[in-house]
Amino acid sequence: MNELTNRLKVDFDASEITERKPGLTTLKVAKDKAETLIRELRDREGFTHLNFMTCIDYIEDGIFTLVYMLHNYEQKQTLGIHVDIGRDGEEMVSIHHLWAQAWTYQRELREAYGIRFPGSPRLDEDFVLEGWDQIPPMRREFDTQKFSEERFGHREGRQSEVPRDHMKVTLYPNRGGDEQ
Amino acid sequence: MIKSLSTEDTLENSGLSAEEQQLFCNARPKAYEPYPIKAVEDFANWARANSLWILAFGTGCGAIELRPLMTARFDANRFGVAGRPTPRQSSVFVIGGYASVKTLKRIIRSYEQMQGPKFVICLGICPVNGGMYFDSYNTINQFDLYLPVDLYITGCMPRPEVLVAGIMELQKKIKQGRCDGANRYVENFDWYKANQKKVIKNWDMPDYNW
Amino acid sequence: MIAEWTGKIANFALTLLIVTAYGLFMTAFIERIIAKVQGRIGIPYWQPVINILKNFFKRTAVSHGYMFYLGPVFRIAGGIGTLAFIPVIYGSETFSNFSMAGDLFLVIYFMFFGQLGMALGAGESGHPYSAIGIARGLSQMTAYEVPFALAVISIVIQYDTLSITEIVAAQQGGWQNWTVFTNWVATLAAMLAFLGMTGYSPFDIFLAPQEIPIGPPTEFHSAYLSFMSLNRALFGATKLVLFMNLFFGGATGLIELMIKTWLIYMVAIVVGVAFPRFRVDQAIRFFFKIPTLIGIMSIVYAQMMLTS
Amino acid sequence: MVAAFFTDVMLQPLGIYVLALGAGFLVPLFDRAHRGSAMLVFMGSLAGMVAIAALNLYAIINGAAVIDIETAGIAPPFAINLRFGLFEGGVVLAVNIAALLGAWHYLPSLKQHASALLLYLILVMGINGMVMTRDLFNLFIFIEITSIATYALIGMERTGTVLAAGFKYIIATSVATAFFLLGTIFIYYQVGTLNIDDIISHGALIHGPIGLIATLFVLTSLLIELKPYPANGWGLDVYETANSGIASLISVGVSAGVFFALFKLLPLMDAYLDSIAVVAGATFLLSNIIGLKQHNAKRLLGYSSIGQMGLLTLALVLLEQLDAGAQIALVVGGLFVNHLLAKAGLFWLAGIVDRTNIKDWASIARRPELLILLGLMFAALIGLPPFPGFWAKWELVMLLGSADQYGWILLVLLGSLLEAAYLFRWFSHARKRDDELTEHVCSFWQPAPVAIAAALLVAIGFGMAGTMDLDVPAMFLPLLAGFGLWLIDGLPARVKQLAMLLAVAAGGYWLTQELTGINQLFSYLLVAGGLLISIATIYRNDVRNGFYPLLAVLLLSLAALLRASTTLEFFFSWELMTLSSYLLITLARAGIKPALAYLLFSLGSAYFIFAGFAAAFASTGSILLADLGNVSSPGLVFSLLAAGFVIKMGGFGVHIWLPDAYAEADDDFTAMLSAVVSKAGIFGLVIIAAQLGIRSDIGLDPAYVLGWIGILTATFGALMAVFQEDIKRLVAYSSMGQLGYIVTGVALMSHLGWVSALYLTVNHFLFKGILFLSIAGIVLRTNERLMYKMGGLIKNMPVTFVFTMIAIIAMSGVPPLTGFGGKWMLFNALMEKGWYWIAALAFFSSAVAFLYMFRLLQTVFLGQRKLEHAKLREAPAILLVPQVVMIAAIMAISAYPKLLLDPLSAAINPWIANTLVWDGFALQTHYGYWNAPLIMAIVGGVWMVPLIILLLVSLTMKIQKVEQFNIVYAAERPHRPEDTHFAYNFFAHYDRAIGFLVRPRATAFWNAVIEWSHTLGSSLRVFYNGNGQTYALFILMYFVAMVLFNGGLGS
Repeated sequence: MNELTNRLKVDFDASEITERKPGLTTLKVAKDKAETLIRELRDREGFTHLNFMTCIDYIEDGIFTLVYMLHNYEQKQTLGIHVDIGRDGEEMVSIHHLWAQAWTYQRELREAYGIRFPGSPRLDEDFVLEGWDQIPPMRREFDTQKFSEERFGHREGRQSEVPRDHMKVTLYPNRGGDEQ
Repeated sequence: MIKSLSTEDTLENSGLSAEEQQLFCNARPKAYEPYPIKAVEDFANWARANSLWILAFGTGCGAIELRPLMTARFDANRFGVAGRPTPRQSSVFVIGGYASVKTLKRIIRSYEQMQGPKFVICLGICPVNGGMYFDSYNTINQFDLYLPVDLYITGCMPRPEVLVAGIMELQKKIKQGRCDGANRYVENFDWYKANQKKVIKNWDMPDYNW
Repeated sequence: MIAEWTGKIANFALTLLIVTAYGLFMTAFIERIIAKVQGRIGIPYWQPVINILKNFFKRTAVSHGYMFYLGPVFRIAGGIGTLAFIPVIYGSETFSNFSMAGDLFLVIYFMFFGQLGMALGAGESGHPYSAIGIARGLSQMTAYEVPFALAVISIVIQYDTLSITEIVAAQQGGWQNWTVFTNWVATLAAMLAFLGMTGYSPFDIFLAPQEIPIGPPTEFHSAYLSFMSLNRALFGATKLVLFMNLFFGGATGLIELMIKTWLIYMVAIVVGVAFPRFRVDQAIRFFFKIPTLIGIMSIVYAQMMLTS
Repeated sequence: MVAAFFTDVMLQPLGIYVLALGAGFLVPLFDRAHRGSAMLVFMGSLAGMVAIAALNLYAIINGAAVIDIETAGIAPPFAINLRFGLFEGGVVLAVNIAALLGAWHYLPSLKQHASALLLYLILVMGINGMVMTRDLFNLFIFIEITSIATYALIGMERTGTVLAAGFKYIIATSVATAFFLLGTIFIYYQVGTLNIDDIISHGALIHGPIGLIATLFVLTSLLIELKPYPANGWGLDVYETANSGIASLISVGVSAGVFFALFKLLPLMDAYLDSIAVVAGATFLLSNIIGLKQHNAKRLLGYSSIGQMGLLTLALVLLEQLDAGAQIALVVGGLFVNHLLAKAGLFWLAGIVDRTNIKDWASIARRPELLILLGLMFAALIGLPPFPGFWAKWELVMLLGSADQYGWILLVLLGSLLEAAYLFRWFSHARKRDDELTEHVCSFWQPAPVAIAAALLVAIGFGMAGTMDLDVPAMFLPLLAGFGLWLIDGLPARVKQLAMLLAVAAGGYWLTQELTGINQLFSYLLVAGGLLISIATIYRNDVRNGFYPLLAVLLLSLAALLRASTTLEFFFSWELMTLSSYLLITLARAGIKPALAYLLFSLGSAYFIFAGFAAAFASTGSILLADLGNVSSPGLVFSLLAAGFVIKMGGFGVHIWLPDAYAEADDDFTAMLSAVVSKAGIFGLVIIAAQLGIRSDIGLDPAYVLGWIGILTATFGALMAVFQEDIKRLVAYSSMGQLGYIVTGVALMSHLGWVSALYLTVNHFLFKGILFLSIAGIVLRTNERLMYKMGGLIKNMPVTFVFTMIAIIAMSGVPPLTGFGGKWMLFNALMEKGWYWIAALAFFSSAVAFLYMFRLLQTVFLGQRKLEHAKLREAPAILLVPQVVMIAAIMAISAYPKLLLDPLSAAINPWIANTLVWDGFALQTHYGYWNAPLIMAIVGGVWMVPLIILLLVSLTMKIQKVEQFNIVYAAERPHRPEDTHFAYNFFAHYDRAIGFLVRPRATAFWNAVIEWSHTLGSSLRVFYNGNGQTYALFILMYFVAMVLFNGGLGS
């Protein structure tokens, strides 16, 4: 694995190579090298399986981190590729030509975060949110509770507790006030 | 008897293109009166109560609680409960917990395709007040805004025993002639429709799914 | 003349009532047996009746057109008519129905009457699943008709008649005269065809509750469905009576009728609970192989019987 | 003096020579003065020749003595010795008429050179000489004159290929005439005279090797001139390249001369008749096989021409062997005139149209007059009625049959079929409307010679009919009616329709009024039924050129068929029916190709029937249909005739023409084809079954085979119908399947079997008529034939739906409608006969039938309606009217079948004793019983009671009428009718299970037959390498082969 990551470091300027646990390594790569890197991993290094694709919203840094999770069955290794893209309408290269199922993930990412993958099939079709008329809901500037109350209403008599506080009161009354 | 429509009975079906409007029926639903003879109505209600056909449409996590109902342990067949794969023939709709907006649209369509008298059981807390999904962007909080509910079984998740108890409760209610959800829906049709359309933004069905 | 026919009609109404009730009862009875096998209690005995009543008590319905409306009428007319042409109990004037109108051939062809009308009704509903279900059902029907036809020809050769009454008469005088013992080959072929005819597993693909919600009747509900449920009970019992008459010596009394038909029905049930479902093309191929072969043998067997 | 010269010389046969030579002398003179006057002289002299020949022939027919002429008072060979008898007169007249008309056609080219006019005259004179001369040496001279004149005429057109062809021609004919001269010398050496009559009377003097060589020289020479296969490449090249005027004269004139020379010398050739027959037969068959591969119009005509000459020679030789006497004149004369006029006309047409490749003949698709002429000529060549060829072939085959020459019959019929294949393929090309091709332009008068030839053909055909044992007015009524209607074809559609209906009604009534028994039954079905269905044709009011006349011909020829009392009348009407239905199919947009297959199979069927009649005639010496039963070999006759009728009905294995023809014909005509025309085959089958199957102890075998063929037809027809997407093809296959039951019913040869067959026939007429007329309405409204493109039409066409449904129930055999009775009787009859396996298959196929019946109703009327069909209207009332009548008939027969069964039984009783036992309303058989009125009542009752209950229950409910998308759709909504309508590949699973049974094997087989015959054709062409030397070598080798074949020098 080290051998591979070292090579990736040289060839693709991969950075932040971290072994999270045995068999799971993550690394970060620049956006313009990501597709080549993934293709290389799939075709040459035996990472034939795309576990999933997802996205993390770092609103503070103004970036989305896309995560491509690849798996090598022979070595039982999982490799997470992190790619940073800008939050504001930046596009990403589609990988549906590498794994046909990727278009589903990309469609979902388009719906939930507003990231566009030019060329990805059926990208603009509704996935879960039929007729969605707000900003993409997984972006952190979207206030779900406010939206929920406005649109779905609030049943009178319902009380919401903060789970941590509520547990302190109901489950562990003796330890009330313990700051640790 | 088969009736032809007069214009005031019709719905706009504005969610449909002009081309599609001719493909869907645009009649308003109509309420039905009880049979004029009380004995007949009581007998009919007894029959209805003892032949509850549940629509085989698992709408949320609670759908998993419906399966054991038919097994040897609970054997809901004893109470005349059976599953039915088509809404045309079903009389009971069990809402299995949370309902996302996308599912709600299908629930409404299926409910409207069931023939009256028809009954709705809400399973779990989510249809009541949103439950743990109270702040979700995609899950409704109060199911009775959208469809008339005859019986709530709360809990997260209620076990099959409770479901059996709920069914027996429903039977009791039916026999008493108090399950008139279908008529309530018809009578407050515009209110229900407005609520439904408030959350379902891509309304591409007819206003009433005959 | 009028009195005679009124009497006949009254007698037939009585037979119809008994056979329908028996069919409904047996449906429940079999359901309960299956439930017992699965360790359950099962439905109450009157559950099929309640279901039918419940559907009659529905207050709303939709109609897709006049053929849709008439479909169930055709269906149950097929069932009643089929029964009308079969003598139910041997030697009983009351239960001989209108069997003087036609013979076995009439009965076999009249079975299609209801199926055709029903298929047209289901077709007008516009539901693709209905059409798929019918396409499958009809295909399967052509397949099981082959061993059945061969078996029928075999017993027609054997008894030298097409009249059901005479076929039953020829089997009187002891169990050893029953077709099942005198011409077991034909009976075997016919019973294999019977499996397909009842529509139980492994030949229930045309109803296919999971894949194409219950096939042809998908759109039927309310009173339409009541008619069809009634017919299912009636027609099922009628087919049993026919098989009993042709292969199992007929019946001289109601009790004998019930025992025999129940036993015949159990064949389908036992096979049904034990075997998974065939795909349609598999079912067709099945019927064209072993059962057809047995059917062919049955004719040879009957001819040998004649010459010996 | 002048007058005396005129009567003594000019009006005598010799006047022909005088005219030719005189005109030959005058034409250049006049040409110098004025070109037009030269033409006048030229044409005048040709007309004069015709007139002389006609006058003399007329005189001879009226009993004048045969004219013998010896010129200049000196005995031959130094002078010309001529004879003008009956045969000579006929041939001379025909040749001169052809020459005159040919000159008319050829005139534009002839005008170029005065010498061409001269040559033409000399050529004609030469031919006349060849015919009339009675001197062997003179014959040689005339042959040389014609050869040289022909060569010179060919050479008038100075293009490379023409000159090459002409050169090959002169080489070949020189060699041939050299043979002739040698032969003449040897004969003179042995006999000492050159007078043919003397030679013949001293035939015994020709003996030994020299005699053999001498006769073979003469014979080979004449045969070579007739262009036998394979030594005929030189002739073909000339046909292909020469001007159509000269080619026509070579084909008909020169060949006629040579042929007549052969006829004259035939008494010398007694020993070689067999080899001549072989040569001629081979030439006929092989030329026609090679013709299959040919696309060059004139070369194709060349093949046909050579083939026809082969047939003529064959007929002459065979009949000579049989000592047929007077019939030789009829057969050979008929064939000769037929070939002469038709072939000449075709060559002229080829000249007018001037398209080398027959595929380019589409340019005349919009010229009906040219098309009609082309079709008439083709029909004449094939020997279809009423042309002379028909009568001649009939006599020929009958004579051959009576001499047990079945091999030759086979050869003649096979060759004719092959000829029909390529000629009508050509016709198909010409019929095909191709907008890209430029339309052919020709003046109005240009086709006139062809038209005159056609008129002469018809007239002679009519004249020949008079000599046959035939009910001429009845047989020609269809043609007359058709001709009359054709004359008013320019009137508005409504008038034409009315006129057609009146003509058919009146003519049909007149033709069939006196019929009894089975014929009467069929007359109701075919004439009254045909009339009923033709009412539906009113639904179209477009021009439909030719449709109504042809329909009248078809229906009236069916009526005439029923009336036929002799096999000749039967065959005449049968061929007329075939031809008219073929032409009717070609009228449809895409009908041309399937029509060709239809025609070929129909002709094949006709030829089987023909052969069967010949075999019957051979046995009984009578052509009365009523005497069919007396034949001594009933098995053979029955098999041949049954094969013919089964092909016509689309039996198993020979059905491939049926679906295409039914599908592509006009929609209303398909109804006619299926409901009415197919019944002609059943009629024939019933007739022969009645005559042969019952009367003579035919043995079970052919009938049993027929029973199997019938049931296999039923089974596979049903199976194939299941997998069709095209509605008309589906019903076409269904039609095939239903006819299969009828064949089986007839094959049973029992009373019940026949009753069931006739009952099913009536039933088939009723439901197929309804179905195809319904389909006509559907296709009219939707403009679609593919079922998956329709759907949900019950909303728009409820009446059509109900009618179709009733028709389908009547077809399916579900009680209480008519189909059940037929199935029940058939099943009972099968069981009584002990045909258990057939009974089982009948059961199976009627179950399979449910599949396609349901599919038809489901995919067209039920399911989802397409958006574009939302506004469709019900089928036009005029289409529904005949259906109402037929529905009423179905209902009446269903409720009270005795209505139909009694007449059926009465019609059958004369043949087989009645076995129908009636017990009140119930029909009883050995096995079972069937009480139709009671069944109807019970079914009505059990249907009405639930309906009333449902109506009552409906009162307690609110029932909403919904639209097509209001369906349960797994909680989704349908988006398009197209993807919600389950229709395409409806029985995919069935196909997966037993589809292997219905892969198109028969089609593959027939395609292979086509492939083989084309390959054979091209391999037989190997001799034609275009090299003159090779051709000359072939001629020499041909002679050698003839010598060796006839015993060689040693004998």
